[in-house]
Amino acid sequence: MDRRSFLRYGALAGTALGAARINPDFFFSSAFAQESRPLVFLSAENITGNWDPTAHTTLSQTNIEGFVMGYLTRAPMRPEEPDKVVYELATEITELDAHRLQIKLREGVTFHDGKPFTAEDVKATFEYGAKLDRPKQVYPGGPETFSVETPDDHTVIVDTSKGGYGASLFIFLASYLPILSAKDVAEGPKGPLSQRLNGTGPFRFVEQRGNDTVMEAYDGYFRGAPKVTGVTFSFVGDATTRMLSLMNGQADVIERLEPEQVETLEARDDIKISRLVSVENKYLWFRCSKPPFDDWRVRKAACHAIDRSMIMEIMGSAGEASSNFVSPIKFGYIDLENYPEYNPEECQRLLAEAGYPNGEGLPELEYITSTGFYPKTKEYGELIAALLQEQGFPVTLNVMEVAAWNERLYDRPGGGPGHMVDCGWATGSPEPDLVLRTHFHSTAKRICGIVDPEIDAALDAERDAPSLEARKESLQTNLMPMLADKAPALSLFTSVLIHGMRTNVEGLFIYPDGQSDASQTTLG
Amino acid sequence: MALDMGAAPETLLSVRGLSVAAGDRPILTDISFDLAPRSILSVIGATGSGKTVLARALASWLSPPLRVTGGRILFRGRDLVADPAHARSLAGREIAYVGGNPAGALDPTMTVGAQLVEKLRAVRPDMSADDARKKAIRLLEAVHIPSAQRRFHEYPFQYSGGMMQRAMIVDALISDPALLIADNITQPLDVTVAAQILKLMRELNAQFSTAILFICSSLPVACDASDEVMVLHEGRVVERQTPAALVARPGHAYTRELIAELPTLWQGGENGASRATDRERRAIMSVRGLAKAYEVRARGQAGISRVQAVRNVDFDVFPGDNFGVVGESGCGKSSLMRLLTGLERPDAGSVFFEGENVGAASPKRLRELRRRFQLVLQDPYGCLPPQSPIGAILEEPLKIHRIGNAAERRDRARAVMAEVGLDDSLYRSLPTGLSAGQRQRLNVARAMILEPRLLIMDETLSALDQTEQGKLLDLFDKLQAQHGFTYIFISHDLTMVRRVCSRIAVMYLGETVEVAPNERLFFDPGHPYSRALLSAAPTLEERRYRPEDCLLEGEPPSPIDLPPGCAFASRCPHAFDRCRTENPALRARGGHALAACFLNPEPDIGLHETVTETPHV
Amino acid sequence: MFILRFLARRLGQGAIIIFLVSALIFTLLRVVPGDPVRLMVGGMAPDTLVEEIAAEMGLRDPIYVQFGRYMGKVLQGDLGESFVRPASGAAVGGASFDDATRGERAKVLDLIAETAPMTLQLAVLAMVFALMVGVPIGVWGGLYPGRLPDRLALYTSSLFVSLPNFWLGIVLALLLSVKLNLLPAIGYRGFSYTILPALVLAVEIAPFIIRTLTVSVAGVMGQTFIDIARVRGLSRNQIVFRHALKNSAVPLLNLLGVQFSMLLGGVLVIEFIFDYPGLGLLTINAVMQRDFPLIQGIAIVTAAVFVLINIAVDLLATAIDPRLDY
Amino acid sequence: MTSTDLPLAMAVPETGRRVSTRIWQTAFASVEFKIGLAVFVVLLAAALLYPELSGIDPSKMNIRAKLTPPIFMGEGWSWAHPLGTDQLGRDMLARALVGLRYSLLIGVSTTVLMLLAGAMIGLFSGYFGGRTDTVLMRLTDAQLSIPMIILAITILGVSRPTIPSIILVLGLAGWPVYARVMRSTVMSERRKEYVRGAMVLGATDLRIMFTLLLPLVLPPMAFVAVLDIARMMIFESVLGFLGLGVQPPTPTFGNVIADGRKYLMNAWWIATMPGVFLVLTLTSINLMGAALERARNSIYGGA
Repeated sequence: MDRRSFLRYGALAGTALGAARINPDFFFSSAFAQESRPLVFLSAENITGNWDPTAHTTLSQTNIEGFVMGYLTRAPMRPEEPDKVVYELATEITELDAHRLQIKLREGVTFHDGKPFTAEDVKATFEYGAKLDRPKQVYPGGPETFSVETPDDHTVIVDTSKGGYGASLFIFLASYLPILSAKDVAEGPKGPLSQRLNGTGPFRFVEQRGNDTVMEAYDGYFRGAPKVTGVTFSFVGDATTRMLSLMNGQADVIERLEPEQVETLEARDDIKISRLVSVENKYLWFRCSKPPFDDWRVRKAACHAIDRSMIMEIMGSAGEASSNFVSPIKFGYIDLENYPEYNPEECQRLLAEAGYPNGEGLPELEYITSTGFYPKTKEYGELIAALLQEQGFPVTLNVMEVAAWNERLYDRPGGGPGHMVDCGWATGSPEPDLVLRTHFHSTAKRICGIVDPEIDAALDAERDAPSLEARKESLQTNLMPMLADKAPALSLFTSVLIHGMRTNVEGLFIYPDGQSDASQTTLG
Repeated sequence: MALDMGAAPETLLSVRGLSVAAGDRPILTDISFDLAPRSILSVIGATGSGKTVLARALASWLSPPLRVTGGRILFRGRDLVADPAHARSLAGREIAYVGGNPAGALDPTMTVGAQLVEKLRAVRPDMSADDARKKAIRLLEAVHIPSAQRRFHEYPFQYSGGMMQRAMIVDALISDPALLIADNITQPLDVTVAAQILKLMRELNAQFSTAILFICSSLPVACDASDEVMVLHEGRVVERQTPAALVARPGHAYTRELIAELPTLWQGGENGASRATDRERRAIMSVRGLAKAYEVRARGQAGISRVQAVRNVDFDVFPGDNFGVVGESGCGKSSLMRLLTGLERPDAGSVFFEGENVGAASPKRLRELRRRFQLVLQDPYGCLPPQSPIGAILEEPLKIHRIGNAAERRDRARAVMAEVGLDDSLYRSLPTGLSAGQRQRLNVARAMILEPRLLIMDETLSALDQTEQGKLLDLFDKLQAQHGFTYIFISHDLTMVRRVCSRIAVMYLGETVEVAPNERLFFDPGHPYSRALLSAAPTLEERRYRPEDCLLEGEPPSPIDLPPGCAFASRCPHAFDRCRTENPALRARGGHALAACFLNPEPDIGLHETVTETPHV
Repeated sequence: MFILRFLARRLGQGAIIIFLVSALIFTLLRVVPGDPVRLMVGGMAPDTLVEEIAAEMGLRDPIYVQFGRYMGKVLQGDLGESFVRPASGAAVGGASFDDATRGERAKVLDLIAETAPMTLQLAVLAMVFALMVGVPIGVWGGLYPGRLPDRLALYTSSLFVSLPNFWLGIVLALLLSVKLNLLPAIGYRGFSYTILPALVLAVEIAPFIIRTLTVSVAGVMGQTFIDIARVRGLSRNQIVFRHALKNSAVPLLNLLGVQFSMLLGGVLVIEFIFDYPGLGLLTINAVMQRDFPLIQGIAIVTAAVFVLINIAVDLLATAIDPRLDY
Repeated sequence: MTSTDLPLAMAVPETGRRVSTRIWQTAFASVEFKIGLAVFVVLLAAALLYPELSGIDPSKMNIRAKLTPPIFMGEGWSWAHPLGTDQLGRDMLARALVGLRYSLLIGVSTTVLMLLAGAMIGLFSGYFGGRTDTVLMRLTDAQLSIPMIILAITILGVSRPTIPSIILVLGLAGWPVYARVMRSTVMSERRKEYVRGAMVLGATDLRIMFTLLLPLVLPPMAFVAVLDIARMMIFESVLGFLGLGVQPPTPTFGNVIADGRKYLMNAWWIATMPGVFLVLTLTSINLMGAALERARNSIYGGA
């Protein structure tokens, strides 16, 4: 057989093999769902890859914890009754005195790995979570500022006398801290805590497959096994892809809808919309640890250059006007008079005073934002860039994919990347400190990197206020006005969380921070 | 022409008043002739006389804008013009056609055998593939293709020109046609190969009883090949006679003029011998033991093989000489030209131009030498830069060697144009509008403008027809008289060399087998190959040497694996054992003639020093 | 045997090409601004720590040393680890600098091996569609140069080549999938999800097939052996299908060879639009997330596949046309 | 004589004019070329004149008038914005036309860069052959084997893309095709006799390459390059679509269509309208290019 025919037969064999590789499943598989299958939830943000709830402040991962972990209490925070509390792992919380809080725990609850839930788990969670080295700084103070006793397996007493602040702070925290198993905590941050989630919630964590977090119904859930067989929580970075998936039935629930998308989806009868005012405010964070935004006058000038009413026009139904650093449904909210308004003259005056008359001398500023996660970030990013350029700020907008934006978001020694970053902050409890202390206290300064003793003092004063009334007074008259003046960041508006769902999805309760309770959900 | 209705039964083909036009321009007018079965009729005419159109008309292969405007073609009594469907069904079956371009006749991606079988089974559907294959191989052997069995599975590009033409003849005859139309089939072939094809045609005509219509452009070839010759002139049949009668008593004035124009080899007429050669002065160019081989990756086989294009070339050229280099294709003529002009460096031996070794000169020195010897190329259309006007082409050499300023260069160019007979108005226009003859004149002018002393003509005249060749030869004489040029003519046309050259070297497979003065070569050739060349040369004269006793059947050996001994041994009727073992060197035969053949008597004095007349300085 | 020698030589040349490609991309990624270590470490790492990790990973050595080490590993099939993606392959970001999970990252080779078959399936289907459309129009146009079929071939190829694939993708997704709900568009849950992206890709390839065929078929039909074949007694169908098509196949084959790199370009964009989990989407995310080892790995793998495809095309071409000798 | 004496072998009329003018004339005679040219001229004029004449600033935001539909959409349209406005209220027609300007600028300059770079490399590689040829050709293969898009997004992905850097990257990735075409043409021309004739006259290699071969071989290649202008425009818009092209606020087809993708459901004109302009421009260029390529092939016999 000479080389000609050898080549020819070889080629024919090759194509035959190739044809077999394409699988014969050629028919159009029906895109519509059967009945008993997992709920598919499309998330707009990626996860960090480290499952320890105290090691991250990424919203999507907090949403996953909502399905898997158990909480002492839950705060529905509906505008009509903002401070209503639903008991979950705790059965009763009573203030023994200003510095001692007693929590009664529910009995007969077990973790997904079989360990029964007892007081030692709550004690281990509080003491581990309060450590200053934990990225998620949500406790009023370090472990040394409070002590936890467990008189019996189902009672926990928190004594904050050492820290000098009221134990009532823990009431609000109770609906925000996922309770970890003491066994996991014992093995420290590098142990099983970071490999997988182990909680007492209605769904058990199975595995991370690519961008999908796979969870399965946990039959031992103390309120009864959930009706859906599980939840698949998938990260899909592109808003249009999420919407198309909902429209042709590939997804059951999607989050972060844009006003235009709402218009389209409302017109369809197989889809319903859920709108609720969230605990999340969208901020323009200044990198306060490096020039030029280490000078508060330049920061204030930038705030005066921005016309927030135009931003509201862009946000449409997805934005709620607010002029404070926390969401209206948070404890202590008030519309601040001295909150910076659009005032070009004031902006130019401050710039001149700071040594940059109409912007000359300012270095090239980089404004980093993401696309596909929060609604309209690119649109109002371009608007803000244009408004700042009008006043002389040499700003260039850098729009990045969500994961790359997450990598550049947080502050670093020497100042985080860029000069201004767009980011939202949602914390599932009425507690304002979860935002103010985490961002503006020099021990945490998560994004803006501000180090200002006056602000630290105001924060401590408000935290140590003897009663709720005194605390509200201190917040509204001392801390918040000071923040409005120093403007380490500018809160643009409060997000309105809009979710889209198939009509056959019943009984899904969505909290204002984005978490949702699918224990009673059915796919009709 | 009388209109006899019923053509005689035994006439195979009768053409009555056939006229063909291209658009509204008539090509053939009122052609009428008969062709009996088994007879060979040749059709002769100058370029543009419509020979090929006639061939295509008969093969019912006219494509627009050509169309038949009148007359009938009766094939076995049925009119092909009136019934095109019948005509098409005959194509390839009863009427076969072999064209003049064998190289492009078959599909390059299929083996020759497969295409022969495909054609046979297309025209004879009932025949099985196996029978068809056997018949094809039998026919390939009939046309003397060596090892036909192996050749059957080879591809068209592995066939030489001659062999492919034989394959196409097989393709035509494989369906036992009644009529074979051969349209200029020998034109692209070498003289010796063409002679063998003509011999083959005669054999096949006898064996297959196929009538042959033989179209060709040279009268001698026509006379050798056919029983009757029909002369075509400006689309009309002017004469039809047997070859002997035609030569003896040409009827029509045009035929007489055609015969008169034919150069003769041996009979009188002005020839190069009469030119005086100035022997005493130093040779302007001497070539000693020149050799050059090229590395070629042979098709299909692994490894690289070496083609010895030029093996051992020796000759001297004296000032005022018209030195001829003659040989068939593949004998190394063009490789020799590249070595003479310094375009390539020889592997061995040396080329002395006025005492200086061109082969070893540095590139800069070589460029200066270029001013004193120049080359005129073969293809009139390919050798001129296609986009520059004539004036610029002529001034280019002057610019390269930085001679004079713009004005002087323009005057020099105009002067040279006048000298070669190009009209001054052509100075601005592009060469694309010139005829072949004018283009060659421009080439000569370009070579002359540097006032060289030696001009090498590489097949310069072979692309021109008879009359144009004559005019250019006169031009060369005039220029030689005025400027004292020395010419080297490289050619395969013996008649031109006979007319022009004073001394001639004959080359065969890279070697100079004979160097001799004009008269001596044509009347007393010293080498059997020279004699074979003369025997195959087409001429009307009475032949001095008959091809049968000069040349054996078969093709020249391939230059890659050359046989030991004399390269011509395999085809030489007089070869004996010594010829097949030892390669004879050039040796003197007296009267400044040399030949490399053992048949010549052994000279008494030492070999080498007599090789050249004067020891080179 | 001839083929072994041919393969040896071509694979040798291929190796050089792949070496050149990886050298080019490697230096590009190192020379261009943006410090890969800062990105890999991420989070709030102090500069001192960044320097320490960089030194430990050898990223501060001269480029050619790094490249030598990298190529050494590549030869053993280890294309290094992705900067960003954890072993599960999810797109992650935002964890703090000293985070333990940053340790085990996904192997580049596994990520590519996972996604390559999907892209192959899309590419093959697209090529099938393109040939189904391109070959008939191209051959028909070539057989009647200057007349209606040729005009049709010209207009279709001019229009198809003018449709940017991303725009066409969006419009088709809008029409076919969402409005008419005929074809599923987004993501991948079965073979039917490959059809729409393959259609868009085919529109990008077809014009070149049409143009090459019209030119080569018209060219072959003009050659002497086709003209003479009629007089030799062969029927028109025999001439066209056996001889003309075979001779015009070689230019088409050469085109398909070069077409591969264009195909991958198109696949990249289309997978991004349709969120089709193939090599293209992986590449885009790799670049968006500045995942250098992954980008490098993909460049090397695609270069290797391109070399192999070209060798296959050349082999096939010699099988068809014996005159070609490589 | 051979069949060339056949009157039917109608050689292309041997006019005196230069080959390139003949190619222009043959191309111009075809109807495709006329249609293509007409459409192209109209679009070019609109792109250069409309934004200035109408005084509409393509980047001026008018949030209240966001998402106004184009005039043919029944209700809600306005003459001020014939093609409607985008998500920030900017005029779509002005943005599409300014986008066309950038696209053409990048498309043409990239093609010129590719043509020259590829021609030079192909010229040297084709003329000298041997080692230079293998080295240059291996380089071309290596360049060809990196898919254009991976090279582009790698470079643009890591550094901030500017117009010159985009032109360089696209040019860098596109030259091998020209190098190959030039090499094969030069190789076949080099074997022809007029080159040997020039050598014998004593011309140096450089002189032969640049005064003899280049003017002969470059024009036909330049005609084919017209087709590449369209290809490069598409590539520029693909880069823009991936966010790696010209950065906002400069409007180019790529980033305008990318933004529009989110509003496909209810403001589909944001994504589709600029695309229509792009497709019209590209089709006109491709028609002209195809006509030129055919003319070149008919005169050069498909060199």
